[in-house]
Amino acid sequence: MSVRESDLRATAARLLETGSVAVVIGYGAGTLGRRRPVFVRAPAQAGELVFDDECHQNLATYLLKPEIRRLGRPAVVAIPSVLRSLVQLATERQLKDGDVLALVVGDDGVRELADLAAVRQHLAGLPGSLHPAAKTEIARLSAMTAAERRAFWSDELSRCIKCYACRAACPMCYCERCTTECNRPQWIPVASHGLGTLEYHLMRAMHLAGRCVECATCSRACPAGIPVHLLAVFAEESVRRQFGAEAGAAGPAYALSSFRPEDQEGFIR
Amino acid sequence: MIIGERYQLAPKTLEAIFAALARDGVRVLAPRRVDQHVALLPVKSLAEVALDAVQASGSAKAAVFPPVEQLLSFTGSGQDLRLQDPEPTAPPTVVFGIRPCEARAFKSLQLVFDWDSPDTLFDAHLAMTTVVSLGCTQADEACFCTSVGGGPRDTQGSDLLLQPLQGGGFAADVLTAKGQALLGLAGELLPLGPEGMLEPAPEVEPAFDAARLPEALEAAFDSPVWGEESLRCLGCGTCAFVCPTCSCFDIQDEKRDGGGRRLRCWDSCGLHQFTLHASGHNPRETQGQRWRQRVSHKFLYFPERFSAAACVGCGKCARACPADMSLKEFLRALTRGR
Amino acid sequence: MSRVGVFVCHCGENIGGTVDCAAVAAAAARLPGVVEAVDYKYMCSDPGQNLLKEAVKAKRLDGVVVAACSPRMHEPTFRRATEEAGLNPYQCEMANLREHCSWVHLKADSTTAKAVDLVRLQVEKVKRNKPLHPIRVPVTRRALVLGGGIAGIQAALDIANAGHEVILVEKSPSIGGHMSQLSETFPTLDCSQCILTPRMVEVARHPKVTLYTWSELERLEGFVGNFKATIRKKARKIDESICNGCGVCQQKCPVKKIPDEFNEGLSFRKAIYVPFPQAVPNKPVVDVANCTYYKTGKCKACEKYCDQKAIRLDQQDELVVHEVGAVVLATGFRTMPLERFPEYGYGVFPDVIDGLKFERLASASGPTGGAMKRPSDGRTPQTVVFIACAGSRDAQKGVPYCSKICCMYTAKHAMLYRHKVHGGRAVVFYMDVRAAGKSYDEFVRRAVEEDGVEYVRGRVSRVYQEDGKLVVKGADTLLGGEPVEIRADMVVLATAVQAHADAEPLAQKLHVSYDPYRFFAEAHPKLRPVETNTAGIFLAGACQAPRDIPESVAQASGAAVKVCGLFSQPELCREPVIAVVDRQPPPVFSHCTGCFLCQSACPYQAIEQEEIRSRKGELLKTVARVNPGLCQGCGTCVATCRTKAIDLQGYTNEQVFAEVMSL
Amino acid sequence: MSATAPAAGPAAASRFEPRIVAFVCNWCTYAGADLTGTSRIRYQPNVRVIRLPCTGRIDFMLVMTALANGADGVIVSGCHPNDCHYTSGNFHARRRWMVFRDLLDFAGVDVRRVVFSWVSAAEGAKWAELVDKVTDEVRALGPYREIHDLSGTGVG
Repeated sequence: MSVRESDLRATAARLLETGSVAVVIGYGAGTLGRRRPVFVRAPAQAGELVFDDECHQNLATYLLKPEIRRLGRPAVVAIPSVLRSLVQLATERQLKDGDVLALVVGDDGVRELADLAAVRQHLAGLPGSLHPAAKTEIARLSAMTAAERRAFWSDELSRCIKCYACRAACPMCYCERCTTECNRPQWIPVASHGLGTLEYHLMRAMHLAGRCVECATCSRACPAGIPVHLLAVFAEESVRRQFGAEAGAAGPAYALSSFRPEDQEGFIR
Repeated sequence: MIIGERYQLAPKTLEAIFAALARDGVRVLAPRRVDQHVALLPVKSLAEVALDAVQASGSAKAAVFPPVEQLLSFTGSGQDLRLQDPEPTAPPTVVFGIRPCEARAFKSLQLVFDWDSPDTLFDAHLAMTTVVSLGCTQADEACFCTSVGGGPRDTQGSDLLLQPLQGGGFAADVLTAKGQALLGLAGELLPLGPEGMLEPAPEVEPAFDAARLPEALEAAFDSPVWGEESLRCLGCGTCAFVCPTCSCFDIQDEKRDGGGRRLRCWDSCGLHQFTLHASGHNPRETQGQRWRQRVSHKFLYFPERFSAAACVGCGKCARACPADMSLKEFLRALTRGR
Repeated sequence: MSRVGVFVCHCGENIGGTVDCAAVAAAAARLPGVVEAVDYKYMCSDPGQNLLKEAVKAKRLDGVVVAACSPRMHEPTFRRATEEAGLNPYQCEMANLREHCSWVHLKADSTTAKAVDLVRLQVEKVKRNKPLHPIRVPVTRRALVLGGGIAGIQAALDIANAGHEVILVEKSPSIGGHMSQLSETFPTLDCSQCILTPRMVEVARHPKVTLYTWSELERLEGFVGNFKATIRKKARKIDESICNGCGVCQQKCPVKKIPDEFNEGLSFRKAIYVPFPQAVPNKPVVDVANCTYYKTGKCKACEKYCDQKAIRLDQQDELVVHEVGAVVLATGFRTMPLERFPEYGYGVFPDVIDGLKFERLASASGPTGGAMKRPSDGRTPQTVVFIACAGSRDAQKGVPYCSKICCMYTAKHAMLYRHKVHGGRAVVFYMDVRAAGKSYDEFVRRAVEEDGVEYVRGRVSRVYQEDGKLVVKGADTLLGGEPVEIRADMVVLATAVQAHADAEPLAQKLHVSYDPYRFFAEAHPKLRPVETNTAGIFLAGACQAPRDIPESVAQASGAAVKVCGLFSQPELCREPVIAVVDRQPPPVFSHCTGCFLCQSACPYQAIEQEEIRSRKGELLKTVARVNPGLCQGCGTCVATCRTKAIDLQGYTNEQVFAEVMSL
Repeated sequence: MSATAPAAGPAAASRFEPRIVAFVCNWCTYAGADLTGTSRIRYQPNVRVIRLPCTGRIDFMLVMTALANGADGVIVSGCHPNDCHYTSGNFHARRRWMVFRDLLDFAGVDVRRVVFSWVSAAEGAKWAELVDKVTDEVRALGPYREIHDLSGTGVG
């Protein structure tokens, strides 16, 4: 057990002891050498918590689930993408400031971020972009011809069975009714055929543009190993590239419901 | 070659069979590596097959029960509407290199699709499909075939069972006429002599006593354990989509000006919308209720109707689950009376 | 199943000449849901409209498609006809076979084919139309006028005389605004006070007008016809109802040396004061910042000597709330502070003054009683230089725009000076003389030709002092930039007109847009000059752009008419093409997730929060609601909504989707 | 798409006639297209106009839907910046297109077939030019099978 882990367990136990939180959402040991989300509700349970480099899943997703909300005030073990999620979810009024206690586990111990100000301040010290690997892959694809990209995506998406694991795992896909479930009109075919999958993934990426926290939890959740996160991260990047860094997720305003008269494009005739 | 006999199959010969299949334009689905990921995909040669993978993600059921299948089409609209049934012409298919556990699932699917009136589309696919399973030489934490009546060398549902031989090549057990025909593509083969030693099969410890499950499930219906254990469940449909035995589907009509079609699409009881009523009411409101339905259906309701569990212990659901929900682990705990 | 009627118009040869209308009708008849399809020479003619009406009744139609000209031409016509036939007018759509088809394509099968497509498109739409009903919002027939200058006064009077109540709010102790500071006014040279004071009194006495001076708008809520204005009455420290304006308090106040704002600091006032003799109301206000009592806790001289016992030194600010249906913004302007122009020596040399100071010097009611005495030593200046465009048309250090009134008042100043100091020399440095306006140019000519004012075309580079004289250095661009130097006794700067420093926060308070110079923006520069983009809020006077008195008054009357127009009906009636957020039965309540990302997409601040509560009153969900009074129906929010919870009546997702799928 | 396919005279009967769907705002481009009509300026008959109040109303999914449903090209057009009847609808739309077009391109959708433009109520001639140009460009590109046939792929 690492020092970080022992600190985390101690902190969790204390928080539950004092009753300042009702549940600590963190990572525990899972099967096949994986980490799984655990919901620690008693100090004695704190030993279940683990923290290491295998902890990838964005736990912010759980904060909005009714089953979890019923448990009471949560603390959440927060990797950077979780922190960005907290800010963005607050901007979208899904969380109130102070609703959640964020636990940032570092070698210097566990930092407790009780409100958004603290979260923002901590984020300010982190690199803006959370997914460099995605950036290089995006660069590789962007270098292709449109036809090559089309081929790439139709091959990848041909494996999509529309299980919606990407959506379910995504902290920003919290809508009770997704566009895919609208049937008057049926915007997107339900079937997982070529059109149904392409339209679904384009729609999702577009709806994440300016909101995506770049955790890549969506593609990790995909049972078919499709790099769906590239679409969302690309859209997010597109927003920042064209409207400025502050236009991205966790920024002050949602880029697609704000504008600058001097926004520059090169394609409108 | 005789049904019930075991033959020696050299890699070369197997390659020849693949070549023959390719020549005849037979669709071959087999575990194939894409990046770090092994999925069941069309292959053209033996070289493409990931023989070393414990399990491919995705389900072989796609061969007989496609994720999207056209049930009928129509043209015209208003007064002059014309319906058309699709001809049940399924492509000749070989499912190669799936594990014995998954092969067993074809029987379970047949139970559902043909229990009252036979499903002509499904049957057509099944008739055209030859299942070549590959005996296991390794197992992982998710495997529990032995807990649900299967095993690393089980033959049920397979037309041909291949087992790796020490020093290369395979032992091929011919189980059905289809298997016989497939092996025939290679010309005459020698029966496997005593010198042919099989690679040892893995030990798959039984995780629970399936016999105790119905009773345990009955007892646990109102238990908080369902909600408790599904807290981390994200409510996606993955488990059912990758499950070789899950057979739920959703009917979708796609209309276009001048016509349209009716499709059968995979569905999953893990999804909130699965039981959502038009009124907005949902009889399975919580993830706990959905988890309970999934487990009870496989080990209580299905056995009640078909006297067989709707689970082959392949562990695909657990491997695919983004939140690491483990059926095996859950059932073990349940039968240990918690 | 729908029962749609399709009516294909030949429009004489206009459509019939290019499109095979009979074929179009025949094709339409085969479309699912179409029970009647005919073609006719002129659908818009009476017989044509009757044809439609008869069919609606006879065939029990629930949808009508008129395939004719552009809906921008005849949609109202056919919707009326549809309504007269007993169907909801919004069950009628038009296919544009003329402007978009027959007039732009040759006679060909492809043209007829296109016509059929256009009809099919509208048939698919109209099948999904829902009856819509005009939006009615009640109107509070009471207006709020912000600003008690001439524009505000004029607007208030016009509205009040039309019989509507007016709340007039002025932030200073008296109404009158800049006009009350002026001596004479161009181009007639009649005395400003003489024409303004009666209006001030009239508005204050008007039974329909409630006047709040020494007050400011705290906040404005609501929407057109239904605003709620909260006004802060700053504490005057006297009881206005008792005070009779005798002025004893002012005499007795010991604090003497406070620069007088009304006289632009050319004289002093007391710590309790009435800004000027003709002030309305003629009631003093205590200058808390300078009053001894508030500094030391002692004095109260005013209280002691007031025989009305009207002094209330413990009086606090008060908030009053009024429901109003419309707002007129008439908050006026300020002149540009000249610190940024050290070369003119303003603030350094006492005899370099700005236009308003000169107005006070020239005014009979001013500190010098109208005698031309310069600030420094009270001597009569023998040479006066007037510098136009001090800050105007100067993109570098001032403002790029023309302040419009300076050319005229500079001419007036030079004239007034010459009238008062007959031997004196008046020199005007200018860039151009812009005297567009009724008898304006004649006025400037008079200054030059009759009153001998010298006009030098050129900019002043610098003003400095040298043995008691102000040396003005410039160049005469008409003489090829030949240097000019004038030794003056006084320099008057025509300072630029600017928006008030607090114009921006006020605009944001009212949700009206404003230009880069913080002047309030009109809805349309040409066709809607007195309206803002926020329904129910109007503009008058120099808060919109530099204006002179006649323009301000005209615009004020224009704004007043707009307000009266608004007040002329009992309720506002608007096109029902607005966005709505869906409501669902429990447990869903609404598909809106309450992310409110749509809010900033709305140009009209029409999206509000609505709390859905259980019978017990506990909060179940906070969702968006579109205020039908504010929504103008652009649909930007609809395209922004991820859950498709917002839809636009008349252009619903189902309708538009069906149109696309029909092609 | 509709049963009746346009064909510009018997001579060009064999020529491929693209289907163009145009989403336009009511106040500028629709009015502009009306002006094209009143000015009797001719253009190719391949375009089908869908009228919306404002470009701000145009959901990006409509563009996908049009292409998937058989359109070979799409035109999206509204008021020039600062001319929007609703003051800022076109500004919001512009941002949406800037990202969506990017994304389409990244996903390998042929963005040459999706044309955005500003056509004011006074630009009747511009509308005609635009439609002709886009029609010719898309005709050169040929039918957009890749997208039209998508709903067929992956159906067992």
